[in-house]
Amino acid sequence: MSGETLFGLCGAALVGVGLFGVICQPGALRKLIAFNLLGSGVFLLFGVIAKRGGGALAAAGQGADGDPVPQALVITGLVVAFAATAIAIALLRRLAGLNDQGRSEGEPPPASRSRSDGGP
Amino acid sequence: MEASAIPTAWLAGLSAPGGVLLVVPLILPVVGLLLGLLLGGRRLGPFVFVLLSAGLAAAVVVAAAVVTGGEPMLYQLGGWSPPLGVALKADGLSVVLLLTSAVVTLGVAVYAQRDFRPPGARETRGSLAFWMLLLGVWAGLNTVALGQDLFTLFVALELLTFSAVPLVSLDGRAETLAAALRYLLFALLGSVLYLLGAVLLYGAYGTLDIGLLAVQIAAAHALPPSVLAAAALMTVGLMAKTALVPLHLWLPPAHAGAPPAASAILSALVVKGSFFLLLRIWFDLIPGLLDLPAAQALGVLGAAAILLGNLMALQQARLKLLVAYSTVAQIGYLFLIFPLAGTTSGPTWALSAGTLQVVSHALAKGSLFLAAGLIAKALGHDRIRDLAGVGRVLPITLLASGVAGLSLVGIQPSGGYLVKAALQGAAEAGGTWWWGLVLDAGGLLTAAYLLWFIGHALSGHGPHPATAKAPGRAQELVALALALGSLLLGLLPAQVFELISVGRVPPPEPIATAWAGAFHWGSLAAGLLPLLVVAVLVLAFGPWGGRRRPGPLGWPAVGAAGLGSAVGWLDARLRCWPVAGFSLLALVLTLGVGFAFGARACVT
Amino acid sequence: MTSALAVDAVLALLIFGLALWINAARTAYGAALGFMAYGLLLALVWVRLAAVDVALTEVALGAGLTGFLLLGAAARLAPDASFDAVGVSGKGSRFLIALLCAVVAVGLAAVVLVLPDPAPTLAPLVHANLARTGVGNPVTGVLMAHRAVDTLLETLVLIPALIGIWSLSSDPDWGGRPGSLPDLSSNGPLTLLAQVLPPFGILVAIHLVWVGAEDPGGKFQGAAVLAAMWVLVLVAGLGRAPRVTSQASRLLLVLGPLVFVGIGIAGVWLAGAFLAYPEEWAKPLILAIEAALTLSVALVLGLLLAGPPVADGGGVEPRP
Amino acid sequence: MNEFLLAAAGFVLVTVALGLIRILRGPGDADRILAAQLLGTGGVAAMLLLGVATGLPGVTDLALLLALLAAFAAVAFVAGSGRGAAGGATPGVAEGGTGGEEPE
Repeated sequence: MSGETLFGLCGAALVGVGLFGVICQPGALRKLIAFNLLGSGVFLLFGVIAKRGGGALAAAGQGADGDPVPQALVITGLVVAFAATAIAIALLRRLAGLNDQGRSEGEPPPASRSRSDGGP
Repeated sequence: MEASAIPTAWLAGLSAPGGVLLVVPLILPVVGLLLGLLLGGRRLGPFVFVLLSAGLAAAVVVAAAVVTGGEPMLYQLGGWSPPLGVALKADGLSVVLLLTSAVVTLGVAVYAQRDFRPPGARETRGSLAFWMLLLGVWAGLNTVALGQDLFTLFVALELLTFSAVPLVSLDGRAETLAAALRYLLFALLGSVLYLLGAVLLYGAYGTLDIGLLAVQIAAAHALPPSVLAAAALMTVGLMAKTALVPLHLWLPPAHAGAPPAASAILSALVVKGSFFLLLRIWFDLIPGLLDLPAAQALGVLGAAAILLGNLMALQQARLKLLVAYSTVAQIGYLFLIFPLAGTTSGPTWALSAGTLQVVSHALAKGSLFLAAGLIAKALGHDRIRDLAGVGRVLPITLLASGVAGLSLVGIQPSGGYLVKAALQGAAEAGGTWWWGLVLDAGGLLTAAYLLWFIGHALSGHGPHPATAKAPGRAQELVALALALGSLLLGLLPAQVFELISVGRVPPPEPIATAWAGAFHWGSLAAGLLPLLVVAVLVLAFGPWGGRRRPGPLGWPAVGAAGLGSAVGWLDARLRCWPVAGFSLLALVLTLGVGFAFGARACVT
Repeated sequence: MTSALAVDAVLALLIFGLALWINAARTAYGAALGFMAYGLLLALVWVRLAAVDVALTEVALGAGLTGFLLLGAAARLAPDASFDAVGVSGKGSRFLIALLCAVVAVGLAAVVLVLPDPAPTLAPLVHANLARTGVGNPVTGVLMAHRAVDTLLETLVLIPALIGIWSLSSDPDWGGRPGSLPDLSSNGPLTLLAQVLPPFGILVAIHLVWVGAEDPGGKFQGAAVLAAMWVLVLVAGLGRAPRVTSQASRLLLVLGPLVFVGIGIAGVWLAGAFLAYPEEWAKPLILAIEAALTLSVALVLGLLLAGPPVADGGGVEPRP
Repeated sequence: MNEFLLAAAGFVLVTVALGLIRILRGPGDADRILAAQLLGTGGVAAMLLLGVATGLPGVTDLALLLALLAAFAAVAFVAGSGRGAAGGATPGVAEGGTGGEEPE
């Protein structure tokens, strides 16, 4: 068993853990963290594929340690994932702010809020 | 395994010098997004309008070039050929999406000039956000239409999602924020699954270019596990983004809560972006999937969507929710083409029907959401039971709704009719008559809820017209124009329909001859007859009676009410997050295992 | 080789265990903390996978900025600010879902294990064509030349994302300054840190962008460092984020992508294709685009962290 | 030589893992912040060892970046536990840090 295989298995496991979290976590923030785990699992698999591709070359003495194409794509993917996280957090904070406002003004809480009271 | 040798030569032969034309639809929205941010304020709306007009012109030119050339146009960005570089490709399918998105976006842009113009000289939140996000959606769609690289398409999908989600919550109410958050999280889940599929394909073949991948996959003796797993993951991920039942949890609140112009774009175009990628995967990337029994599963889900969406639409008390659930149902029609593609008529025929449904629904649903917005604005609410009097205040709007409805129901000569005729024909040819049954039931249910709404709007007892606010005439005319476009699709010259088969194996029976003479007075009458029956039924249940009745259709039967509440319960269950998540996982596994067994059966 | 494998095994186990812990954490705050540590470990894995460029991005964006966002949100959100508790799954259904997830993960692992060997790869093709791009770092070559359109679209994606966040303000607040960052201006040590650290940060950022042409590094990593330093200054109250209507900040926002598109369009005439560079000019042009993009991306990332505008524009979150 | 460096990296990693427990379990915010700093330092050390062992270019830059961002992470902790303008190094801070807790 090589290091790449090990990390490949790890990536697959992270996908599983992330999927479970996105589906089963009670709050949106926890879902979002789990989504980031899921994404990192996918990126890790891509990194393993890059290493496998480059590893063969390095063994042949061509000096490439990894396939640069997946690596470049993972960098792009990380930036996109960050933007997604930022939007989700902004939405979440705005929603929480509105709910707080509604509570302090003595209004009945909006629908989305009353549903959330049954938390774990 | 030298990945570069075969494909480069193959592609070089296809790339035409005029291909730089393809860059224009890509650059226009990009430049628009950048300059629009600098422009801001009052000038942004007119600027977007001018840009979209130019975009429509560019799309028309590309379409003309593809049609006259008779083969797909290819362009290699940066002069690098795939697999190293990224290619753009315009075949008939891309051209149709380019044109549809340009037309609908332009219509919405005309409509929105009034709603999203800052009142004073200062820029407002809504105006900047709406116009910029509209450009973002357009940029995403154009890239989806032309992209030929799975990762570029991923970025385009995210561009689409990031632009669409804030459109949902533009009015800032807590419900719409919650809907937007739910939409975002589920859409992100969908994109990750799609990306995972792309990663596996890269691991198997060392390229992400659809053309190169298709060549190598087709050359394989049997579909390897990585391709099957990638197909399952990408299909389910894109289904989640397209909101196919049972993954539709986010759609009704998101589409019903957005401002009307945004709803029109979301329902008409955004869900089509991810569906379009599904078409690319199933028809271009791995056409072998269509022969597997698992393709039936997509059709079954489509049928479920038609029934569930229509039954739910029938029960809605609010017009915008009714229209949103109608979208859930209409998405179902899109997925009926997958089981029918393997029949004798061939995949190109099914693909044509699907593409036509994309166009027809985009126009009709865009119109219907715009009309619903005008009604809600005039009355200050959109409760269907209190719509009385709208017919007198907004005759053009109501006419637009009616015309759009004809297309959704599938009456001659609308695009919806052609879609249903094509699907019926394919179903009969393949001996699978039950798909036809679903189509008929769907049409009747659609007719029922649209008549229910129009009947209420036409009834006379209501607020005096003078109390309602008058809408902009241009806004009403846009809604009508889109609806008429959808209705008159069936009267287009036959050659237009051949556009879709550019770059594909032509079907045994040319599309043009089948659809050229589609319009008959006889079949119009045959289509209208059941409609009349439904009308009488709706009439009997009484929007004109003025009495409030408990059930959606009034008194009729405890049975109907029971069915209604059962469907409502089912829908509410399915739209719970854990249940939808469970469905998603179950679908991934079912499709994956189904593909694997099907592929093995094919080989042996 | 055995100790290498042992290190890899320790890393893989640590990461998997930490992911499990993050999912099981009692509080969102704890989970966010765990996620920051997770990013650090992941960076180590990227080094083991010979992807230093990715490791840099992971440290700067994945662990640094994302962690900052998550921690801030976890600390500020009311404990029950979950939108979706409806239908929270019971024990039985959680078990069922966990089972399905495990099956998906095992299936995925099986698929990864049977991927073809030797692995198909574009590495030789990239290396053969690297000279034509003028840069020595293959990852930068891929990002800026071979797949320039992805990079262009990606920087573009950040703009609707930012507009989306800005759109989450209320109408009267439009024209204000971003207000989601915490205000720690009364914290003495932090003020000192915010005065001392940014100069170093700026140097590191410039270094990363500059060496990115030949060695691991590049605009995204540099921009993330710049954004982190800027946020530090904002949090310490030593500076204020620009108003959302500020024309200067908008100009800076679109500068990088505009330069990119402009050079790309010029490529149609000068090099025969959109997003192509004339061969002898490739390196200076790529460096120019990288420099402009660094500034724009840094500003976008910082503004994404700073959140929607609030009316008084003090950079202080309105107290509930 | 490489074997030795890798073994050392492994040892540092195990140390880091022990520190991790402190971050995750707390109990106080101060414990967490200090443990996180330890994690940062350990990470830098492990990174350098791994980098030298595998002979990759750019790993020193990575360690530099990590050291820089460890300071930023500390700010994130403080900001996270500070609860807005009312923050500051007061005993109330620790209480605020548990503000993210979900109801049991």
